[in-house]
Amino acid sequence: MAKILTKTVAAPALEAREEPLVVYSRRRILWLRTRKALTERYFWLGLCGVVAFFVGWDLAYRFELPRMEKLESPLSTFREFTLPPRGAFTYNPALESKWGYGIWGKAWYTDIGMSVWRISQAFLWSLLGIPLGLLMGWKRAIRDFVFAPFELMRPIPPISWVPLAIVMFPTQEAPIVFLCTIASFFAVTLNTLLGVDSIDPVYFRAARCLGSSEWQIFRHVIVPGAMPFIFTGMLIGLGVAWFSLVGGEIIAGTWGLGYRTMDAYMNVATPQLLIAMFTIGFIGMLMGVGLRMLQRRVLAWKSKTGEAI
Amino acid sequence: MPPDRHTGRVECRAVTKMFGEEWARQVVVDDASFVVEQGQLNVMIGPSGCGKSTLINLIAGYEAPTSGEIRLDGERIEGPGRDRLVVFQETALFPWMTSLENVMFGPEVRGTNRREARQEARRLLEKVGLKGFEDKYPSQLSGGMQRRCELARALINQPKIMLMDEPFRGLDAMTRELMQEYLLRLFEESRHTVLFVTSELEEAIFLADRLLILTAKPTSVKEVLTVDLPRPRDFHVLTSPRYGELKQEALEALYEEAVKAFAKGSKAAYDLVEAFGKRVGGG
Amino acid sequence: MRAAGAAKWACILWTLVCAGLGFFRFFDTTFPLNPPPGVHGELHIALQAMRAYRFWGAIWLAPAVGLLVVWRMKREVDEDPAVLRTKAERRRPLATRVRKAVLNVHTLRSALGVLAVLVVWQVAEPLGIPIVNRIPPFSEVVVRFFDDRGLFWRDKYWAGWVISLFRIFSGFVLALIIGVPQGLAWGISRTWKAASFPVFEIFRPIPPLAFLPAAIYLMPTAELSIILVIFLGAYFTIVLNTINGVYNVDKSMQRAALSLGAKRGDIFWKVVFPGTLPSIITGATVGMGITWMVLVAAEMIAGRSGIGFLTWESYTAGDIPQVVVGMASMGVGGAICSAIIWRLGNNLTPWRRLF
Amino acid sequence: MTDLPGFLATVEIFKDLGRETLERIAGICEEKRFAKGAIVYRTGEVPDSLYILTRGAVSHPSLIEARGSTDGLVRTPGELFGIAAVVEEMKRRVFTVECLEETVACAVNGARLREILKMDPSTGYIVMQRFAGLMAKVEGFVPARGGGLSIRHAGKIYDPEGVHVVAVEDCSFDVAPGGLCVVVGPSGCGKTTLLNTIAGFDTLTAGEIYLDGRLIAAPGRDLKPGPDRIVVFQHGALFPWKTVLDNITFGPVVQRKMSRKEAETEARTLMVKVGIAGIESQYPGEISSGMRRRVEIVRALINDPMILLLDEPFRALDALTKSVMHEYLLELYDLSHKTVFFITHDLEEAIFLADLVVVMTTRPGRVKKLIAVDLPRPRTYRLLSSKRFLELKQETIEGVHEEALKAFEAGERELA
Repeated sequence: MAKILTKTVAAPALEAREEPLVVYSRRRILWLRTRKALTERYFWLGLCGVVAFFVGWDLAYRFELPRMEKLESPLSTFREFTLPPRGAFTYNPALESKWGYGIWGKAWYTDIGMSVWRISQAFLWSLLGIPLGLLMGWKRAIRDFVFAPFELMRPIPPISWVPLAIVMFPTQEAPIVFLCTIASFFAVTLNTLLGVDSIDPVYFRAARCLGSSEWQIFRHVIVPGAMPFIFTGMLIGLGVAWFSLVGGEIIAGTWGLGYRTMDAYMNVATPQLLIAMFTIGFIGMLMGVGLRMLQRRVLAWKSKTGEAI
Repeated sequence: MPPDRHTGRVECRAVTKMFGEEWARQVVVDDASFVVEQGQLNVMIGPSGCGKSTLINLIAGYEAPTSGEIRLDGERIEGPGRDRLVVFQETALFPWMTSLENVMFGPEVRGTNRREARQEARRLLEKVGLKGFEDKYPSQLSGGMQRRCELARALINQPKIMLMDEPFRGLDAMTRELMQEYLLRLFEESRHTVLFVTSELEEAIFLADRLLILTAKPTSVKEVLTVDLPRPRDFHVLTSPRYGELKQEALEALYEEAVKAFAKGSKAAYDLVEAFGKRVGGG
Repeated sequence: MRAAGAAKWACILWTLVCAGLGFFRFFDTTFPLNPPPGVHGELHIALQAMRAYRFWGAIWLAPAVGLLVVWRMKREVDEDPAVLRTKAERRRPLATRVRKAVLNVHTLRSALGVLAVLVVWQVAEPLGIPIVNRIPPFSEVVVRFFDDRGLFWRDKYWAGWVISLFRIFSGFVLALIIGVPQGLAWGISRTWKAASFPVFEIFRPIPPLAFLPAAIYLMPTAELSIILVIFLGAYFTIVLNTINGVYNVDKSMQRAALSLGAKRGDIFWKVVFPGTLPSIITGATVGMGITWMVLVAAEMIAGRSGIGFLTWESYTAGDIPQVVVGMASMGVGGAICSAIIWRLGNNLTPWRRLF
Repeated sequence: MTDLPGFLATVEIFKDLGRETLERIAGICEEKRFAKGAIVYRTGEVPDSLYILTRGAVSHPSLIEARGSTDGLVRTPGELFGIAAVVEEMKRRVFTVECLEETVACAVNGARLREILKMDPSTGYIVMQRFAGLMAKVEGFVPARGGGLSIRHAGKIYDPEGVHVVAVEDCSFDVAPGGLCVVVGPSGCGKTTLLNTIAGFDTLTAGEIYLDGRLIAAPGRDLKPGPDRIVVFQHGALFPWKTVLDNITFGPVVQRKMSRKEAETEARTLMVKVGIAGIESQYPGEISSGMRRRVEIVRALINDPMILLLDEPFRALDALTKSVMHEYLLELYDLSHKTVFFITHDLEEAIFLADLVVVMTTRPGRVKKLIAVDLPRPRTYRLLSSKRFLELKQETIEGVHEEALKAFEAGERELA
């Protein structure tokens, strides 16, 4: 910066940042931000929207609207979820859950454990799709060979693999894990391939210009360039894996949240059914959030420049 | 048919505009008061990222000023309206309509019958030199042609004032020169009031009758330069000595603003300060 | 251009008429409030549906093809470079064009790839590749499909197709009819979105299949519960994509329309809606993919007929090659439906194809 | 060797050195024998000792092949080679030395020779000057400035059987080694196509292009783009996922010419020299567009290419940053003496930068006019208002304007 002429105006240093009018401490900003969010109309509107939905559901159950007799009200479901089973603390019949399927019972935790264990196994297996996608994007020959069979098998709905999976794998767990892997494998591979295609050809030319061999182009341009799409692929893969996990467990599973919904349907335990449904939704979302945080750390070059990931 | 002579005068009095919550309040326009003369080509220039576009949005009526007022021919400006034509930085043609439909959008929305609107649209497209490109989608046109189609679309409403926010930014050098000449022809023929925003100094002086130099963020009008180059102008005027003097004068004013903007840490101003430092200092 | 336009609209109208009559002939038997009980109930409906569609299909075919040919021939094409290229190519004799398209190295390689997979599948049993050898070889599957007792000659199979397509069609159209306006409404008015979007958010991450038991409770007939689950499958995707579409409509376009004097109504119909159309179409295509996934499971569990149920039925009967046939036909079905939606969408947005 | 100091005195460069300095030099002299065809040192390897030929003959094989003749390249007894050991800047001009026949040379360690010469205040420095003069002489007939580009009737047709778009037609001109050539033309006049064929991204359908006599582009000959001709792209091609330092060191590391540590130190020195120090650890997304453009040019220069190809690099920048980049490019050009092939839309920029301006017509791109710009170098911005510059501008503006109008009417869009 020394070259800048010190004419009438002295050239200030590079780091001077623009300060807002009044400087607030970090904690104060946090408080102001929450206060603003709370006083905003939209927050309350959303809240009463949700409350209205559940109250409506409860009233429908109470007034025996047609077809609602089996669908218990959310209140009793919540009660089931939070209250301990019979005999855990007190013997007061009012303070106990009929099926004990909730925070206190063991069943809920084992179901979550089984489902998450199957999903993570399947997710790891489906990560095989990333190298396959990258190779297909890299070499036209590999792409020609692999893409046609891949495209033929992709539209087959994952859950139609259930009978075949049961036949193929002798054990109890393997068919379900295979099912989820198949589902997310196709999503991950396709998105990685799209990621490689989305890389601007200018970067390939620049790399080749700088004298890099084919393998170095793969390592330095294709892999980092396709990263954003690989993460979207993983996210979609996760969603579809959950999707087919439920299907697989309903038909072929013993433990797990999907099985629980079907089992609850069999012996008409609606609270159990609803608890299982909402837990599936919640855990699915949690895993998605976790993946996004990982993405923000890995793609530092994208998040730093403020572009939407 | 050009609008009658005395309309198209914009007056801004102590206009300020603030964004964001009070803990991260950002003042973008700070008590800017200036007058856009009617029948003249006024050009606004300032260091990039100094809130020029916000000023244009305020005049176009997309955003209301936090305080102060803007008057067009006496009445306050409430919302966007037909009497103020706006041309944006990136083309705002509707990609799903052909160029003819784009130009007919104005009259159609006003309710004139389609046959009359179609004739008028064809006449205007011919005037801007897009004959034979009527049923092409904007994506099939080149940069210059998209700009001309957008101009035609706005002119069909006979606006009182034309607001142009760096319309030739994305074009390459030659198309830009041709479009500048084209705009001058259009202006000299119909004498609309034009408010043109740019960050290129050569373009500003080449087009302007009055040059408004803006300060760094928060923006206000720092200086008004009258450009007395002869009309009708063509690219030969670029090599005249008077042009050089005007350019030097504007450059001095702009330099102080660029340094202030740079002190506030704007990336774009960094290049400007270094560029100018090298020029005046090193030269 | 006139003849082409007339031919196009005549073809569309004719198709709608035939589909309507076919549907109407079949409709009164589809949703009796209390369907005949047991397996034959739904199968009986499916068989009637199949016969109705076959009859009206035959009547529809000849004139529709004629009109289509007229439309393609008469269509004037503007001299856009992309079209120029196709016109230039069309000048070359058909044989070379076909030879160039089919015999080029890429298609040969992909054919080789598919062949390799088939060979591995076929040879897996004798060679004893650990997992794959449990799958019946390709030849056995094909034979099972085309031999005299095979599905190809059975009415059950084609009726299964019709009832499955009917469920997909009704579930998907319902999702479109409710989802798109919902997405647009949420995209435009923030208050409406603030009020009802959280409820939507609660149910969005739940896989539609988890709704199946609840749907069976809620809906009177098993048929409707399947359609509800299919509806949910497509609904979430379509709504989300529509909302993204509304948000991605370029702000400067809305402002340009405003300064051209457009009122709120014009802005919606002439700027916001066409702007969101591309993302609605992508949402619909993805939604169609998901509906096929849901259909399979729903039929396996709740349905009595349809391709999914056929697959499950042949599994319970221990006939694995027929299971593979069911899977393959579902794959083909899914692919065809997605392709149809994608092509329909592209026709609706001609400007998108050009750059 | 009997009277070594005596022999040294006869060597032309040590002519009037003092007796005792000669003895000291003779003290550190050791005799070396080389068989026929032996290689004394190779290109790029910096010799650590100076060789004074006593018997036999030595030559530079690679230079002979490049220049096609051996005049002035064969060393006879009494002459020197391995001057790089003594003179610092000669490092990059080192070429393989091969013995044509049985030779004997006495080797003097360069560094110790310099100390001895420094100890002798009076004539020591004169000898050093002679060494520098010898370097300039050597540079004279050693073609230090490679990168001469000659384009013979180049033609390019896209999709010959299909739409048959003729992008470039029969275009031929020469760029002197170390010259700066700028191609000017409206959009769609085939200048990017020309650049792509030189860089090796596209194949030519007619004519040939030579770089330093070597054929680099011809129909049907798909040459790989190499580090000897590096392109700086229009919208910038810095890898957004690598930091600035990794971007710059990408070339040498990937070609395995330098280790990572070496490349980083070289990159840092080059960045300091060029004035963009301090942004090593930032990502390209975080720095201003002018700065990005500079990093990209440094990334090209670190690989020491024969020719630098610039595809409208300053188009996306605003006017004042563009003027900075012009001066900056000229500084780098004087510093590195690389041949530069520059394409642009802006006529003023072309005349200001170039030694040779090539004006192209709209599609099909033909050479409309060749203008040799004889403005003095180094060029400063005051040149823009000088009389000669305006004359040159007047001369070309009609032609270019006419082409631009034609393109403007036909709605030409960038094809390549």
